[in-house]
Amino acid sequence: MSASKEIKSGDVLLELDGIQMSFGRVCALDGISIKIKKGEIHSVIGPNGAGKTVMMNCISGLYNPQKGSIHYKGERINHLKPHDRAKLGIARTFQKVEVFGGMTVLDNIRLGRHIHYKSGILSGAVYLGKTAKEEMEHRKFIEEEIIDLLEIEHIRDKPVGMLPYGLQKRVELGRAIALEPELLILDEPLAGLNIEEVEDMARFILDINQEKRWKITCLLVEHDMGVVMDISDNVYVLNFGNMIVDGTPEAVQKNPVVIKAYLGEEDLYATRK
Amino acid sequence: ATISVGALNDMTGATSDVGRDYALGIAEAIHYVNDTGGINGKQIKLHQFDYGYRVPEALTKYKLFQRLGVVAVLGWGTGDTEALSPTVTKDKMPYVSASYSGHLTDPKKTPYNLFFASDYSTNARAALTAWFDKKWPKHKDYGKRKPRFASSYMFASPYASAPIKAIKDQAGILGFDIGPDQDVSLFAIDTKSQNLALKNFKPDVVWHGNTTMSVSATLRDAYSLDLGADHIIDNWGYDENLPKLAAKAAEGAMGPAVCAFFGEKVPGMDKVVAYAKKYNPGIPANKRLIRTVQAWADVLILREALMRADKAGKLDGESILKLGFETMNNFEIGLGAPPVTFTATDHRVTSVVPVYEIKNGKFQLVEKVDLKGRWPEKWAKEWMGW
Amino acid sequence: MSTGEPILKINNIEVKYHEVILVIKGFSIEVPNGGIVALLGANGAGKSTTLKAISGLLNHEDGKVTDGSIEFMGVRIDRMKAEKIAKMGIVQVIEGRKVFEHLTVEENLKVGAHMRKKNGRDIKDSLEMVYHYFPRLREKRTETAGFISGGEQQMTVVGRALMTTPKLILLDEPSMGLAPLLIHEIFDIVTRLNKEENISILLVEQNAKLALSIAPYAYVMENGRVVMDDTSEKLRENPDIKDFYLGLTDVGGRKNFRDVKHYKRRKRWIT
Amino acid sequence: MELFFMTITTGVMVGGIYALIALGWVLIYKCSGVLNLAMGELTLIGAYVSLAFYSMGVPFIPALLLSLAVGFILGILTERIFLDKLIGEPVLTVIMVTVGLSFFFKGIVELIWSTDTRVFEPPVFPLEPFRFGPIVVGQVYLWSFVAAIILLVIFVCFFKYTRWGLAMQATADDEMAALSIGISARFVYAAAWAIAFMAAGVGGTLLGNINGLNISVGYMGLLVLPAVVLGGLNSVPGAIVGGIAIGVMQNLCGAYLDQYFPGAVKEIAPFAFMAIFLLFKPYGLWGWERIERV
Amino acid sequence: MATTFLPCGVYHENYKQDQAWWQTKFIKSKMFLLFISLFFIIPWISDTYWLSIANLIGYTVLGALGVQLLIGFCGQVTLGHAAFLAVGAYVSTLLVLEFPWPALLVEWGLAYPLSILISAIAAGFWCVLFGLPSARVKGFYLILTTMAAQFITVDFVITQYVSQIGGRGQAFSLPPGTIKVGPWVIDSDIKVYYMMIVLVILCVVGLVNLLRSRVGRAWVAIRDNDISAEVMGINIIKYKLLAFFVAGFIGGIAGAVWISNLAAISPEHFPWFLSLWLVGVVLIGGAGSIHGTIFGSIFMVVVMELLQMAVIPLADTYPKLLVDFLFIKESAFGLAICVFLIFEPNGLAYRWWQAKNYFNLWPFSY
Ligand SMILES: Nc1ncnc2c1ncn2[C@@H]1O[C@H](COP(=O)(O)OP(=O)(O)OP(=O)(O)O)[C@@H](O)[C@H]1O
Ligand SMILES: Nc1ncnc2c1ncn2[C@@H]1O[C@H](COP(=O)(O)OP(=O)(O)OP(=O)(O)O)[C@@H](O)[C@H]1O
Ligand SMILES: [Mg+2]
Ligand SMILES: [Mg+2]
Repeated sequence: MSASKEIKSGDVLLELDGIQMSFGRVCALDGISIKIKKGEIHSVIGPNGAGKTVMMNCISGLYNPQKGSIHYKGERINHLKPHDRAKLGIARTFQKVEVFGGMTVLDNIRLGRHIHYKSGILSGAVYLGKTAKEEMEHRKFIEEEIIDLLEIEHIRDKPVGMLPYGLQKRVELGRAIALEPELLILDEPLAGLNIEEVEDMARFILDINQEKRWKITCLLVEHDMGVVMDISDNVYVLNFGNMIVDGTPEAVQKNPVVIKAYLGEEDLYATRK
Repeated sequence: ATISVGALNDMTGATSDVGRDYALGIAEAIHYVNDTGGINGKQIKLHQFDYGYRVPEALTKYKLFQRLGVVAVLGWGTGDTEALSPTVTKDKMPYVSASYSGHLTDPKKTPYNLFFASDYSTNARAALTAWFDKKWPKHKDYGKRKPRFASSYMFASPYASAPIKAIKDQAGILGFDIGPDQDVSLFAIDTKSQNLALKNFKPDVVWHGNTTMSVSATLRDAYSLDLGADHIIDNWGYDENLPKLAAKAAEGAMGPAVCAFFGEKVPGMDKVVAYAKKYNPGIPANKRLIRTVQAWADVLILREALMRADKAGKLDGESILKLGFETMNNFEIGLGAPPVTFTATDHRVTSVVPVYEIKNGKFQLVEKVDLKGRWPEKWAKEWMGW
Repeated sequence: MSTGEPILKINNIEVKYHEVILVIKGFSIEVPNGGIVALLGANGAGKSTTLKAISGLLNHEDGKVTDGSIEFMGVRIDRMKAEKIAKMGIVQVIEGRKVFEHLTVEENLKVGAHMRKKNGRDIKDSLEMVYHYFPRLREKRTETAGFISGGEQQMTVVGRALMTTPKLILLDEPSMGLAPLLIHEIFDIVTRLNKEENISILLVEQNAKLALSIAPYAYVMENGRVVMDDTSEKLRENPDIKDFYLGLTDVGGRKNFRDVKHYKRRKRWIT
Repeated sequence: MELFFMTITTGVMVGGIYALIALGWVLIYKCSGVLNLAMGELTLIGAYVSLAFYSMGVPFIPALLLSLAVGFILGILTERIFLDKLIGEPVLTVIMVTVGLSFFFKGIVELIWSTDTRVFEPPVFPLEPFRFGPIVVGQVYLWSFVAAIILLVIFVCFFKYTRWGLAMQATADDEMAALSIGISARFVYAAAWAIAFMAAGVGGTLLGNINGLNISVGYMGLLVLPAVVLGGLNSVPGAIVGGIAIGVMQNLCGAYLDQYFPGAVKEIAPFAFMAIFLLFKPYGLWGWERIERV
Repeated sequence: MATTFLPCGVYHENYKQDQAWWQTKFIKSKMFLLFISLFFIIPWISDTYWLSIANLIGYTVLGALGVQLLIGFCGQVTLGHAAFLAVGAYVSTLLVLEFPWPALLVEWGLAYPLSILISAIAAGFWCVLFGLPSARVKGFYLILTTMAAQFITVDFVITQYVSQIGGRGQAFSLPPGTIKVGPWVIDSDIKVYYMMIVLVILCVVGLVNLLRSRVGRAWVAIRDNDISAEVMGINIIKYKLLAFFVAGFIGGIAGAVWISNLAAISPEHFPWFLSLWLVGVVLIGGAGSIHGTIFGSIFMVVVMELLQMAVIPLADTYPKLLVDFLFIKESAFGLAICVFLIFEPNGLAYRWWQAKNYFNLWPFSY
């Protein structure tokens, strides 16, 4: 993270320009361009199979788009591998939870901080001095900043694989923010949660976006319109790989194309009311 | 009082085709020794183990022998015998093995390794010489060109590779063209590619250094691929099973025998046959092999050495070697084995090797080759210990 | 509620994972023949575990029903093997979008018809039905299921369950990750299956509002126990349910997520 | 040149037998995701059983059929006794059980038939070779090849045109999901083991006819693993192509490479080659790729 | 199964305590007892036979640790680990026998310890070489490349070439007195035992430490979910190769140490069977658990020994048994593995974990 330059809030943090990605015959993204400003929450919505996840994968480096460029803080990052992009400060969560099932919650979050640890293999094997000290410092950070925030004290020593789905999602969020990213991609963080947990999760997202400690820019993919419309600064609507609308939540809600393709006629906040 | 003797045998490993019969022979021969008065009245307690032809297993079993307090070991394979040889020398443990490796015949290096037979290198030289004497003159190309020789054996097996240097040396002496070696595993049953490679060289005679199992497979493939060469086979690949397994493909194959075949009419054979029947009645006589006889011969020289040392009053390793083995001079064990001579400077027992040929599934003597007689100088110095 | 004997009766069961982790205790519910029953509850309450206990898949995760009994149409099934239970007519839609990743979408659906007596036309019709409900799947039918989008996988899984002709479907969060438009579709399908084919349904769903709208009766679970069960109308009126499962404020309107209070607001039922 | 053609022909012929054994691997992998490391021993058992019948005086074809029946029964038994209880356990554990089984079977075979080479007596196929111009082919090889190909066709059809084909693939993909829609994993596994046992048995019998039979036939069972990997662990046509390719390669290496790297090149070459090949095609020619989609 | 529940009434007041190795007094004293018994009681009460078994267990632990790391912690299936033990053993043997050590080093008994280090590094790199395909090859396809490691290294390079060095045929002899550590000539089981136990402890502690630090977490993450590990900033190729290096390194130590117990070393010490055996140790002990490795080693070695012990006295009455002994041993052993895994598919460590939780939660479990 230190290598990249600091940018002010309000500047463009991430820019996609004309991204095109197809798999064989399927064109999953067709010339998508977006600009995300630092400090905001942007959301991507669209029907199933519209290409939202593919877009996130392009940003985090799991897919390489055939056309178009990705700029992060003004630098082109198309050629970077996923782990290098993580070092630049891009973190993400996944649509189906992708936690490390065999590790404890604490270890999962520690792993999120991987890039901030310094100790190597030799000092690790000896585990005295530097490594021990370092472990302790990070532990403090994790406990005070993340576990407290996400309210998962009671499960910190349990293997994540045994936790219920909702908590796994929360751990995944914890792991992602442990990286102290500047850009956080959230792929359906609310799926499978009940209303109470949705409220909690929405709160967390707002917190990490707004609190001085974090100030993380968020890119959110969600089907839960209530949350999307309430918390985002800007909404993109994808359909079959095309960007059909892009604007403020209010504008998007009223757009007839969006209503027809995605939201459905009868009521706007279909999921929860 | 009893005397403990250890025996390491292969009843299940890569050489079990010949090893099992040998193991039975060892046990029967020890019974015979005990029945006929033991070692000056002391009975022998035999600790016999199967080690599956695996060096590591042999090492562990050797440790076990030490704990059991054996005075001598009846060993088996070349790999393990050679691996143990420095330890055996240090421990002063007489080690009578079924490995007739030439490397073990130099008392300066391996004083405690002993066996009753002509060594592999001598056998190989003799077999090649016999082919050169008897078969090559009958060949249609005789006199027109040099004969071509190739060998086929398991490179990685110390047993199979032991005589290779010697036989190539002999081929050089006799004026052969030497072709590429072929690697055939001791367990091989598919040797097509080796035979095809040989076919490319068109050898007149091929040396087979393995045991019966893989030799028979190689002969069969040579036959079905129409190789058209003669075969000479090392002692441990040349026994009563070969014509059974390879059938027609074994016709004409030549090889050395270090003693009489099972049941042949030679002095002492009646005992061998009788004990085989008595202790292993389940195995019919026509399934027993020359290996039993070889086992008897090894046991009998050990008995002789133990008796001589015991008479002299000491049964430790050094006396068994110095007062036992090294006092034998043209000692006759019968069983068609050569008279045995060990000296303090030479542990090669004999230089005369009978070479046989398979005719209609039966063994026929071709020639008795006397290497010392033919190449006395080389025998005395150059050929010692390899 | 419909008449007659309940098709499924769970009697005071206790479930343990790895022989030491107790997750369900003293749990009883009933599913009436031809009815829909919803099972609500917070994360980790043990809803999925309950469904797995019924379908016998629990064994597969080293879990066990250690006490109580489960009866299906009068037969005890809590000791049976999963495939036997499936043969008796219980099909579960597992959570987590478990498609057969390497098969194509259409093959996935066809595998669903495995238990049916071979009848080509019949299977074709069912395929048509699934494609009718999920037109998106028709477009994707030759794609490898592992590569389609999350929502499409969810459709595939639900579609696959429709292809079986069960007596009882255990649905674990069918609406998860589906676009708003489709969620209604799914619930329509569920009601139609229930009405037209007379399939009983045990529904686990986080979207309490929708679940209560199609299921006449519901149970609320917490910590491996049933803490409340009643008809849907009654539950909808219950202030706790309103607050925690329907997200309604006291005034009745929807609250803005930006206004959610910061302090810990979780309410625990006394168990 | 003659050497070259002869090497290729023998390679193809032996390859046919390898393909049969490879098919056994593939079947078991295809429906349970398990690498059956006991495959070599299945080959061994099949071969010895038919040899035993043959030595009792049963003619060759009935002896082979009898051994197929025995293989079928043994397959079912093995599955029922050992593998049935492991449904749902980690795949690696199941693989280790197949390793245990391989020791067990091997020990039993050695106990019954000991370690010597045995031959089919009287020979089933005459020792005299066929000659096609300069090319000489052992009769055994030719007939084995023909038999192998016929059997392969039968197996392939069976899997293509019965409804269990799909069910097997589904089970391999996700056992839990397969169970949840009522596919009997037990049945699938039992069928796969029975068929693998039979395929291996035929392969072993044919191998045994070439130069006789000893426990190194079991090693051949292992040697076909590169063939399986070449085709892709779960591709039936892949097993066939792989088997033949490996047969050819082995013979080519034996005939040509051996001069430069003396020693057991023939046995090593397929493994070395495949280790490199996998770098370019990590899932063999037609194997299922791991789906890495998040 | 990493979690354990603390006994009732035990709480941690700070993170340091929570991350410490031995969290309660009770565990500390247990460890102390273990230490005492390993260093004093066991050598004191056992005769050479039992010591040699203890050595075999130690060797198995060392050999299996690398396999455990690869299979249990990094998710890379390996079926060729014996190759790396072989590299370790051969490099150190060659160094001891053929390398022109300065007389001083030999005198101080440093030649052998140094050769252990060098051979461990060599084995580590050799392991990395065969780990390279893991960058692309996943799952069971990796089995093939590791098997290739076994066959190429042991059956080809070592058997055909290395073991022919110096015209030795097959086995390198290490007659008694060749191996010297400091002032001690390693020539008895008890000396081997002490050397072994020190190395086992060092390796186990080192590995455990690694596993709770940055590198080890990265490994486990790769095992559990390599895609998300990559997205979290882990260079998976680098860490996989690192795992192969460490596994090979420990394997190299195992091989190099083992030669001190042997009179000769041959390729047959490292057959494919040994690779399978090591995997068996890991699975029987429980994948993903270090103490599982130790349990597994003890179990496997003891089962083998018991089979052996059962047969030798019986052989007096049934001589036939001795002939068929290896077969019987082999099949009984195979059967033992099968039966064990059928009843305990998750290994001994899992049972241990269950029991521990049971007692920790007892008597107020719920
Ligand atoms: N690796 C891939 N190979 C082939 N096709 C792919 C791949 N990844 C995505 N696709 C295709 O791209 C399309 C878009 O998928 P994507 O996952 O982005 O949808 P989505 O918008 O996230 O939908 P959902 O809301 O259901 O998650 C899908 O229809 C899928 O078939
Ligand atoms: N395989 C397992 N091993 C151990 N514990 C488990 C396992 N699976 C689930 N659990 C535990 O069982 C409890 C119930 O889990 P379950 O998945 O049934 O909850 P759920 O109600 O379905 O939650 P969700 O709404 O998140 O799906 C949880 O506390 C979880 O930790
Ligand atoms: Mg998506
Ligand atoms: Mg659930």
